[in-house]
Parts: sequence; structure tokens; C-alpha cells
Amino acid sequence: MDLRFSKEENAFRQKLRDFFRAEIPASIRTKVMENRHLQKEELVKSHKILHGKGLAVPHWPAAWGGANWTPMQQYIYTEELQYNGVPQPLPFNVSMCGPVIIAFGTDEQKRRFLPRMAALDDWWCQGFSEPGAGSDLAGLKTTAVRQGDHYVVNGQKTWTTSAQYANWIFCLCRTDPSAKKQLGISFILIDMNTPGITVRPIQTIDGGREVNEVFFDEVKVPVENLVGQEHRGWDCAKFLLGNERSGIARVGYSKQRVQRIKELASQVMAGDRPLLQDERFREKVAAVEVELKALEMTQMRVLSEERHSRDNKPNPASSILKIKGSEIQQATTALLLEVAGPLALPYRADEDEHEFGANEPAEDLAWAAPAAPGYFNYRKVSIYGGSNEIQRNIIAKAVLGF
Amino acid sequence: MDLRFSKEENAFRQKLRDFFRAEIPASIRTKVMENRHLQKEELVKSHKILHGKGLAVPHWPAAWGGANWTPMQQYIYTEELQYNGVPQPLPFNVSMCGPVIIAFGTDEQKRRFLPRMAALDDWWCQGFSEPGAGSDLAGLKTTAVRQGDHYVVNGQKTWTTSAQYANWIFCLCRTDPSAKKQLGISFILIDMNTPGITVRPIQTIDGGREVNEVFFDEVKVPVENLVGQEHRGWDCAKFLLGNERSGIARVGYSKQRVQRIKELASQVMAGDRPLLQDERFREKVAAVEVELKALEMTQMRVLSEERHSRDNKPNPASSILKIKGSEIQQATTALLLEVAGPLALPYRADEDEHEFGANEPAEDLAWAAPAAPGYFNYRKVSIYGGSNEIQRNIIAKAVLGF
Amino acid sequence: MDFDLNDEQRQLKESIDRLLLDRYGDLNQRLGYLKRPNGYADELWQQYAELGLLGIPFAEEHGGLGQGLTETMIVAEAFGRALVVEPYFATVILSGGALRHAGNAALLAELVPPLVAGKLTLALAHQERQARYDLADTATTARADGRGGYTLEGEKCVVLGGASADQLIVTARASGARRDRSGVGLFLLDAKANGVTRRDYPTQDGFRAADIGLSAVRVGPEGVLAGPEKGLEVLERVVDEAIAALAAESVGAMAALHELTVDYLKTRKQFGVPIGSFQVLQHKAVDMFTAVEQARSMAYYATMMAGEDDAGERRRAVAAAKVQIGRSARFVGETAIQLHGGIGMTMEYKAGHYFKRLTMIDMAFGDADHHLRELARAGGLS
Amino acid sequence: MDFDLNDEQRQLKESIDRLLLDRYGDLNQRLGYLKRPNGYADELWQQYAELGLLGIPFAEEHGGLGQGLTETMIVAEAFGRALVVEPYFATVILSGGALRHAGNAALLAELVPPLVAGKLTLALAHQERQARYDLADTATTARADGRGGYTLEGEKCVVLGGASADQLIVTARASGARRDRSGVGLFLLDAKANGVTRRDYPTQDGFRAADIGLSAVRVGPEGVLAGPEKGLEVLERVVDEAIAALAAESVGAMAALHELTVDYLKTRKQFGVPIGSFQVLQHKAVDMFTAVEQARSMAYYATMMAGEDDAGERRRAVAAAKVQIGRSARFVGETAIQLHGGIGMTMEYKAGHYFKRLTMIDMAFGDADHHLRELARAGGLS
Repeated sequence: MDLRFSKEENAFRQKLRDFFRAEIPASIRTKVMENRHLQKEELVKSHKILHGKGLAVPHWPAAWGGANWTPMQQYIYTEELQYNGVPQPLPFNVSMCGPVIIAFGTDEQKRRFLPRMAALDDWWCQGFSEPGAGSDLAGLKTTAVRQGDHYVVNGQKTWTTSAQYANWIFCLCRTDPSAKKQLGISFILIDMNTPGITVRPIQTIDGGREVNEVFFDEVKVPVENLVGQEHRGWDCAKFLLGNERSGIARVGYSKQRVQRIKELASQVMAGDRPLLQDERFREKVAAVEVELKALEMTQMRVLSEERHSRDNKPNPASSILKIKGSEIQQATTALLLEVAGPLALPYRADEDEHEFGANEPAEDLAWAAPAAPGYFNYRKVSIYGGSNEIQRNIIAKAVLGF
Repeated sequence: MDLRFSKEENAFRQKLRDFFRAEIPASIRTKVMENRHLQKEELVKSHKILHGKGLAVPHWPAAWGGANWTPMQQYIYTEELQYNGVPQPLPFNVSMCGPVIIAFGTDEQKRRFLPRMAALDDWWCQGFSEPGAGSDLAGLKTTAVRQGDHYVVNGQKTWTTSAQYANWIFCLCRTDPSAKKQLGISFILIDMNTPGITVRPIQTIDGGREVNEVFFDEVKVPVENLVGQEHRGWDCAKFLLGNERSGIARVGYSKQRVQRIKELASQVMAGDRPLLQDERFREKVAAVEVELKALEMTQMRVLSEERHSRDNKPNPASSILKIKGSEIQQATTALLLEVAGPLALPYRADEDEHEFGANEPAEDLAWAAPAAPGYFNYRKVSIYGGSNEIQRNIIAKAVLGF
Repeated sequence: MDFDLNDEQRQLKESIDRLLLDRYGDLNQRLGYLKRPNGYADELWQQYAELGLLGIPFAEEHGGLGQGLTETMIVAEAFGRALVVEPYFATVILSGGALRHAGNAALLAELVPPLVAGKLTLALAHQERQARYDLADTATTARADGRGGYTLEGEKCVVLGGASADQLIVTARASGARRDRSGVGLFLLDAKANGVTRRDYPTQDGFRAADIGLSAVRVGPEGVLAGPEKGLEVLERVVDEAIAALAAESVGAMAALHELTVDYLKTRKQFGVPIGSFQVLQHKAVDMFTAVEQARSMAYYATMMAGEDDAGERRRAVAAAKVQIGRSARFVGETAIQLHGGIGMTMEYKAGHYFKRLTMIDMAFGDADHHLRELARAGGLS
Repeated sequence: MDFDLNDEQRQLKESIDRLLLDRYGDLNQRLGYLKRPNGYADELWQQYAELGLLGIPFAEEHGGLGQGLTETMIVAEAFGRALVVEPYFATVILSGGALRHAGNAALLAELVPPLVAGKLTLALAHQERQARYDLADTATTARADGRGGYTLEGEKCVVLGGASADQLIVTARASGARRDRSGVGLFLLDAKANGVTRRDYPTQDGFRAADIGLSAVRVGPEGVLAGPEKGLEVLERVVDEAIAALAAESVGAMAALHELTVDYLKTRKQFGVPIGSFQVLQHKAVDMFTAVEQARSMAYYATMMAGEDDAGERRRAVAAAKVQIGRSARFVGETAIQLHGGIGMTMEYKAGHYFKRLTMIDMAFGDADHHLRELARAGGLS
């Protein structure tokens, strides 16, 4: 048992940190750290810089641009990305659709999609949830009816993040209505420029427009865009959702948030002393730091065990990463809100919207403006990707054997 | 709307307070306030003093010794009892069995039992729970088989508080095994001196011996001890459990505990200042005071509405009194434990047990000795009388209509 | 003790509920009001005037209805249920409170009638960006001109209703250091007076606020609402009453959000059943209910105590209420969104708007932890 | 990073688990040990010696096994699972730690061999009733006799294993005010020395402790374990290592209690079904699991950092671990009792004994909130 990072691991971390800070524009990293919306161009730019160094898809097989890292290296990479405010390589490309194609796709599909996916030459989005299929994903109703060498897709997807930027979408569609639930679903790739697709933005309570509804009306999709076997798309979905345990806790992200909170709270005055000197506040911050350190160690334990368990059976502890990770992320947004105090009240319209047509609050209070929207917006992290209630159901069944 | 106590109500309160402090021995009240075990003699003495002034069963009909108080007066009485460390008149007599006999009993039963019950000439205990029937009380198995003018009772009851002191027990027994669950249960009064009854004490984790198992082996009970109709005992049970909403929150009790905690914490030093000066600790105390004040106001609202709603349909808010009341009582035991700190570690055997045969910790640390046992013992308040999980089920159904 | 409404109070409640059901029943009506020039519906303001809502707290001798905090609580709770955006809080509760407690007979006689008639809106400009929740912290200066008037210099921020208000009540320091308790006065000035600049913007919860610049703004003797010797005392009284009103508004919003959530749990189907059939979600809804009822109890308590003359007792009681309101609102708001899932995160659905309003009420005049700290410092409740 | 046990460590764990299953498998065995004269089983103490458990932390040159904190963690977790009552913590962890870190070669050579052989038990007497969690707070005096020896005068309380110990390690103040950081020495004395009085009693969690009076107790130069210039520094090191061991013991107890609870939920039937079929109880069990795993992670962290030489970094890390351990234990213990219902409240069932031990571990050397306060004062973790 050796519970410290090795010299090699620390060097690996330093190398990445230096690169991120030197090569990814500070303007982009600052926006991430201040929890402000990024423009598409900024995300593409950052992604391509990483890709240029082979840092966009390190977890992929070497043949497709992977780096053959250990799980620990993969974790260090993810933590450093998050800690330094580097936007994650587009997860729909590199963590969701890519791995599915690598695991289930044909050589033709791999050649056609993976390189452009890794380079973010194609922007992918996810067509899973539907108005009637949220926690109960298998209840989805969007149909893909085989007609010769095409599927004809009809239905509606929702909560589709950045669909407005995407030129491709990977969808779960019902190809066999007679089969029940999980059976009869297929994993299909659809070009967003195909006629019959309509994207409608959904404004979230923080004022942002990151999610959308996507409507499919008689959309013709070539059969070769089917991934894996027809009717067996649920296998792909399960594989996709079970993937990527090293980033889900978002430890690096929360570390950066806590540090920023402490910096701001050391400047904001509460009465005659900085807020950070207030016993109650600093103890709340310390309590989050403790939870976060525990989560980090839990994450380490999971990774260290994954090293040998090649059967890819995850450590039971891995199942708590999402729950604790989301709770801690939300706790940091609540702390930032407390730091902002009365200065959190002004609503600062994002670059992309001015519907109130009103003035902006003072520029030098800009740091406080994202505090409340961040708090509101981050309620999502305990909802998406399987709500924390669903996560608890899973643990009760899989780990505790209820 | 007038949210203050009337002058009359305040005078009523003062009169009771003066009486309690003058007439109930300080030795008894101090023991209650310090959460130490009372001897049977002490409980009887206090009860009889109250009874002498008509303060043992004020909520009973005037014909049987009641005082015709308003719900608000009843509440003030209960709060003052609790606040001044006066032992409650034995609840098994005055709040449980008594009201059942008043509501369901024959005149003969009333004449025979109520006066001795009110005077605590008889000590009653409750035979409801069984090893297999806790939350699911209706699952009880103890049988009472009619044989001529007797029932023959066989079975086992458990968690029977102060059975070791009691000379009577009121039991739920299954008289019709063929009927299902709630039906086929009868409410029967049994003389504890009847042959075939065995009482076995259960030691609880705090070291106390307040609860017992009671075994019935071919116990002959005269038929005239049946209360209400045969097989309809569940009506009596529901009536009994639904009774007494004014004391269940135990506001007065918790008020006294909070005050004691503040007194002790102003004497105990933490570093260079009294613990009560520590910001975190005093804020935890204040947080409990806020919850307690809210509970008190909720209690008032319930009572004020009961005044008119003669249909005895309780205010929905009443259903939260038990949950919040128990949480606050437990919070006070945790705070007292924190005050005691390292001095809570010594285990001080109660008057009635010396099994370790060891010395006692120093006498002047006696105040700290009940801190941990009190914390352990009070886990029971969220379990008995319908666990807080059961309470939530009830609210979900009755109030929210799930 | 008696928690029942009398007949007048019940009629008041019913008439408000009727009006708001009509004008706020559909979320899109509210979203429409937000886009109006002032960020609210002027015609509704007139209807409030006709209902007499604007005159509730003012003495009859000044042209008000001479009603009390209980009536204010009834209005605030109804406004919370409907998420009303008209500047009732800024004009009637805050500014009206300042007028009443400063007790300047001349200004009361001059301002209350038009205010009650819906012809005059006001805003209370006390917040400064460095002050956080310290009401005494005032950097804005009031320099006496020797003729009973003052010249104001400084900056105020997030002034509720500041841009649409006809007149402003401004706190400014005539003497002492920035955080001294003495030396702060209340000054009345025309919102368009020379030297007054206003930056208008929406707030997180749909209201409007403004940052206000004061540069050599002249106030005559008639504009001195409360002199430097008593300004803070007046302000603290006003804020305690305002917190009681916010508590009631918060309870209204919480109760409505809880009902909305329970309805959703009963209708939303997943796995072939209403999600309300899952015990975990039922118990969450029960805990929300408990939080709402505890908050309601403390809103009553605040209403009962906000009129208390003993400032210490009043402050402790109001702080305690703010603690409970804030904690209940935090739990009810976050849980409601969680139980709704994605739909709760959208602007098109009412839950999120309740959540945002509840969050901002918690932060107004100090959040739950701030007031817990103050309460504990003052020795607690008992 | 590598969280795996090596072969020796795995063997160590297996041999301990085997022994404890045999000697602690039935709760009545433990209750029997408690009634022994010393409150524990002397013959088991010998078996620990034969297994080499008593020599784990001591250097081989002194007759120990020269193993480290990881091995101590393995033992402590196993002892926590079994609720072991032998004085391993008092003798090996606390007193042994004092011997090791005081670095008094003569005393190490003299005491370690019999200790490792199970022939010598010790107790660390540092707690005083006014001191609460302040390790420096020492009213007991050590008056230099001018010949290198001292005379001790004062009172110690709740000394773990104090009555059965052969020798005592006592903290006493040679100079400075009661709470000064300097001037406290560690002194070794025979438990039966003239002037030593002991009051023995059980603790809430089944151990034995003693109040110890010291009246004109003579200690020769050879009994000065650590001089006044370094006593506190040694004590703080010992306590940080002790907290790491308590964290592991707590995790062992928590994990076992969680398993016990899950088993109960699966077997206890009400309403005709196992109560584990109720979703609310399932989710409570899941939250217990999460709390145990988070605590386990911090027990590892404490083990990793307790050997750190930088006192500041060590203290912050150990404090953080104590916070997590205390909070997890509080939640796991209370929830386990709640989910068991009445049976969890009885002495005849194991759950309550775990709950009591977990509670007392939280309070040992400062509860979760105490360490959170200390951690926050030190600037937090990052």
C-alpha cells in the first residue's frame, strides 16, 4: 500500500499543467473558471489545441489517436483539465459516441467518423431523452422504420445539449415496436442537415440556452448509419452510460471552484473583516474541502482497483462518485452565491441574449453576476445522466443486493 | 388574528408554574431535568400531588375528574409540566387506557377502573407491540380464546414500558384468527397478577431497564374485561394512537433542555472561553431554538384550529408535531453530549444496577454522566409510537393524497 | 391566541386571490409584464390601488386604511403565490415604512395620498456595494448646507424599483465613520433631480433594480425625512417589518411550489406509473410540507413581533424567522426542482421562477446563516 | 498510488480476522470479557502478542516488528469490526507512540520487549477535567528536585486502561501557565508508586477508564520520558497517529454495522414483506454505504499523512479525517438504530454496541466540529 503519487505521476501532472496554462488562451480558461458561457468558436479552438498535442482523445485506442495511459494518468489528465479551466474535449464526441463506435462500429464507420470526431471537425450531440422518457429512458417513442436502404425517423428528443452547434446527432430509436422496452431499440447516427429536422432551444432558469428540443419529421437516414446490431441499441446505450468513471466526480473542477471561492471571500468584506475570516463561513468551506478530499481519495481507490480488475467490473465505491460529485459541485455554487450576497441580485444577460433590452449592471461587479445563475444551473448535475434518486436505486440493487 | 397569549392565559400559566414549583419536590424535578431515572415511588408521589389538585386528568370529562379546559389551557398545562420537570401523570393511565375506557367502556368498567387509574392506585402498562408486530401492529399474534366466561390468553408482548411496576395491562389480542388483520382483534384488560404472566426486563443501550417482554401462558381473563365490542379492538387502538396531540411535540420539555444546555455551556470552558461563547456552538443552539419556536407556533396553530373543528379532524400541520418534536428532542441530547465532551465517557451505573461492580466516576462530574445515555436512549423517540418513517407514510397518504 | 382571520381580512384575501388568479393565473401573463417598459403592469398597479392594497399600512389620518401587519402579511402571501412583480414591496413596504416610522407629518400628508391612489411610486436606496448586510455601513455623504438642507454625494446599488420610482428615499451619512451607527439620515428626493443617475437592469427573480449615482444632489430642508440622529433606527424598524412581509411572501411561494410539485408527482408517469408512487419521492414531498408549515409558523411569529417596540426583542424574533424562512425555502426550492427533473429547469415552467424568487428572498437583508449568526450573538431566542 | 495490501499485510489481516471471529464472533463472548477483573480477556492479550500485533509499530532494534501505520490501520479496522476491548489502543498506540516519539533509548530498550511480549501494559494519562480537547492545558505540576528528577502533583481523568496498566505515562507541567504550549513533560511511573490513587470505572462503550490522583509522586531522572521542552510536540504526534488508528477502527465498526443493517432489512418482515423492499429504507442504506466509503477514504488519507513530519500539514490532514469520520459515524450509527427499530436499542444486540463505540470515537481527542473549527482556523485543506 502506497498512498502517495509517484514521482513519475507528479512529473506527468506538471507537464500537462504547464502545457494547459501556456497553450490554452487565458481568456477561455478564465471564462470557464468564472462559470460564464463559452462561444462555439472558443470550444472548437481549445479542443483543436488539445488535439494537436494528442490530448483530445488520450483514452481512445492508440490506432485512433489514444495515448495508452494508465487509469491514474487518465485521472490526472482529467483533473488538470478541470482544475485549470480547460474546456473538456467535447464529451459527446470523445466520451460518448466515439467509444460506442470504437466498441460497436464497423471499420468503415470508424474510418469515416472517428478522425473528424477526435478533431471536432464534426460536432455531435446526443438524442436519448424524450418528453416521455427521462429516468425511464427505455420508454422512448421515437421510431425508425426501415424502408429499403433507409430508416425513416419520426419523433422528438429533448434536453439535447448544444444541438444548435451540432452537425451530427446519435440517437436511440425504436426499430421494433412489437418488442418490449429495451429490446427493439437501435443506435443510429443522423446528419443534422437532413431535411425534416427542427431544433428548438429551451431556455433554462439561469437564462442560458444550452439545451434544445429536436424534432424528427419523416427524416431519411441511410441504413449504414446504424451502429451495432439492429434492435440491440440498448447495449450501446448501457455501454455509453457506464463509461468514463474517471471524470464524473469532477474533483478538479470542484477544487478550482473552492479555491476561487476562498480568493473572492478573502476580498469581500463582511462587517469589519473579510468574509473568509468569518468562522461560520470558513468552516462551511472547510467542510466542503473535507468532502472533496474524501471524494478524491475514493476516486483514487476506484482507479487503483480498476488497474487489475480487467473484467471492467467497477469497484462498488465508483457508484458513489456521481452522487457525491454532484452534491459537492452544487455546494460550491451555493458558497459562491453566499460570497456574492446582495451583489448576486443583478441579472446580467449573456452575450447571446438581450431580451429584457435593459442596461447591464456595473462592469466591475461582473464577478458576482454568474453566482446566482451558476447556482440555479447546477441543480442539473443531480438530475442529468441518471438522477441521484436513480443512482441510489442502482446502488441499492447492484451493491447492496436489494 | 391575535398571535399573543391573552392575559388570562398568562395568569393561568403562572398559577400552574407556582404550584408545580412549590408542591412537586425539587429532588424529583431535578432528576427529570437532568434526565436521570426516577424510582416508582417518586413517580407515584408526584402523580398523587397533581391528582390532589385535580391536575392528573384535566383532559378527562368533568364527571371523571376533568377540568373542562380549552385546548390552549391544556397545552399550557402540558408545557408547564414539561418545562418545570414535573413527571407527566402516568400516560398509560391518563392518556392511553383512560380515554379508551371513557370512549368505549361500560359504566361498570368506568366506575371500576377510572378513579383508581386517575389516582394511580392502579399502575397500567401497554400490551400492543410484539416481536413480529412493530410498525405493522396489526400483524399481532397474541390470542385470546373465549372459553365460557373467560378468555384464555397466549402469546408475547414486547417493548412494554414499566411492566415491572404495573399491576394492570391493556392488551390487543387476536380473538378471531379467521378474520384478516385489523378485524378480529380485541382490546382486553388483564390483571398482571393473574397466573401465567411472566415479565422479563430488556436492558436498553443506555443501561436502563424501562422496557420489558411480557409472556402470556394460558392466562385466564374474565370476559367482562373486554373493552368495546369483541373483534373491534382496532377501533380502540386507532382512537388511542390518534389521541393527545397537545403533548406529543414536547415543546416544554425541549425548552427546558435548551435552557439547561445554555447554562452548562456557559460554565464549561473550551480553550480560553466558555463553550457558549464559541460561535459555532452557540449557532447550533440558536438553530435548535429557531426550530423549536417554529414547532411551538405550529402547535399553537393546531390547537387554535381544533377549537372550532369539533369534528376532531386534526389540522394537517398536527401530523408534523411528532416528527419535528422527536428530531428536536434528539438534537438537544446531541448538544448536551457535546457540552460534556470527554467527561461524557464515564459510565455511571443507575441506582438499580451495578453489574460492572466497579467504582463510580467522581461525584462532581455527575452532571455529565447522563449525557451519553440520554443521547443513546433518545434514539427511541423517532422509533416508538409509529416511527418517523411510518409518520411520513401517513402524511403522504392523509395530507398529500398519494 | 387566535390564528383566524376576521371577516374583513377574509374578504381582503379573497378579493386579492380573485384578481391575481385572473391576472397572474398563466405564467405567460407574468412574462409579458416583465417585458413592459417598467418591468411590471401599470394597470394592475391601479387595480391594487382600487382594492385599497396600497393604503393598508398607513394611518387613516394620512389617507391610509389604518390596517396592520396582519393585513400586510395576507397581501404578501398572496403576492408570493402569484409571483407578483409590481413594486409593492419597494413602494408600500420599504418606502412606505420609512415614511411611517420617520414620522415626518408634512411629508406623510404630502406623499401618502398620491401613493395610496397609485399615482406615486417610491424606492428605498440604502444598499451600497461594500455594505453587504450591514445597514449602518454608509459611504454616501450628506453635507449640511447650513440652511437645513444637505448635498448628497455617493453611489447606491441594487435599489429595488429604483428606475421606475418617481421619488427616492436615500440613506446618507452626515457624520461619523463609514460603519458608525449614528450619523445616517434619510433623505427624500425626486428621482429626476439634478445629479441623480440611474442604471436599470433586471434582477435574477424578474424584478427591476437600479444602481444610482448621486453627484452633488441638493436636498432642501423639506426633503429631510429623518435626521442623522435617528435615520438608522428608522431604517432598522423598516427592515424588520420588510422581513416579516418577505417571510409571508416566501411562504406563499413555497406553499404554491409544494402544491405544484405534488401535482406533478401525481401526474408525471415513468416506468408505467406516476412517479408519486415511489416512496422516496413521497417522503421528500412530506419533508417539503413540513418545511413549509414550519416556515408559515415563523412568518406568523415575525408578523406578531415586527411591531414590537423593544428593538432587541424585535430583532431576535425577526432574525429567527428569517433563519427558518431561508432554510425552508432553500430545501423546498431545491427539492422541488429535483423532483421535477428537467422540466423544473426551464423558463417555460413556473417551478423555476418560484425557486429563483425564494432564493433571492433568502438573500434579501441577510441570508439564513447571517441571521443565525446575529441571533446567536444576541444570546439566542430564550 | 497503490491501495493494495502486500502479501504480508494480507496474511496479517487474515490471521487477525480468523482469531477475532473465533473469540469475538458471538456478542456474549465480548459481554463476558467486560465482566473480567480488568474488563478484558488477558489470554487474548497473550494471543495478540503471539500474533506479533503488540510489536507492529516498534523498530526491530527495540524488539518490535518495524512495521508502519498501514499495519496499524489493518489491526485497528479489524478491532473495530469485532469491537475488541483489550487495551491495544491505550498500550500500543498511545503509550507505545509516546515511547517511540520521545525517543528515550534507555526506556525503549527497557519497556518495548516486555510490552511486545504481552507482559507489560501502559496507559497515557494526559486528560484533565478542565482541559476539554486542549492538549496543552495541563494543571498537573512537575517540580524539579534538582537531581534530574521531578515531583508530580495533580489529577488526571478518564485515563483509558488506567486501572489495569502496570505503568503510567503522565503529562505534567514543569513551567509556564496552564495552557502554555511549552513546559509540559512526559513522565513514566509505576502505577503502584507512592502517591498514586486510581478510581476505576467502565466507559460508555465498554472499555475501562480511571481517574488518577498524583500526590507528591517522585519520578527519578530515569523516569523522564520527554523533557518539558518537547513534551507537547511528542504528545501531538502521538495523538495524530492515534486519530489515524481511531479512524480505521471507526471504519471497521461502521462497515460492520452497515452490513448488519442491510442483513436486517433483508430478513425483517413487516406487512408481509422484508422491510428492505421499501425504497426509503433502501436509500437510507445507500447513504450509509456512501458515508462508510467516504470515511474509509479519509482513514486511508489519515494513515498516509499521520507520519508526515511537517506538523502543520499533518494536523490539517488528520483534522480533516476526524471531521469525515465523525460525521459519517454519526450518520451511520443513528441511521442504523433507526432502521433496526426497537431491537437496535437493546444491549442484547450488536448494533447498539457499534453505535456507542462510534459515538465515543467521534468524541475522542475532539469531535467532528472541533476538528472542523481547527481545520478552518488553519486555512482549510487546499
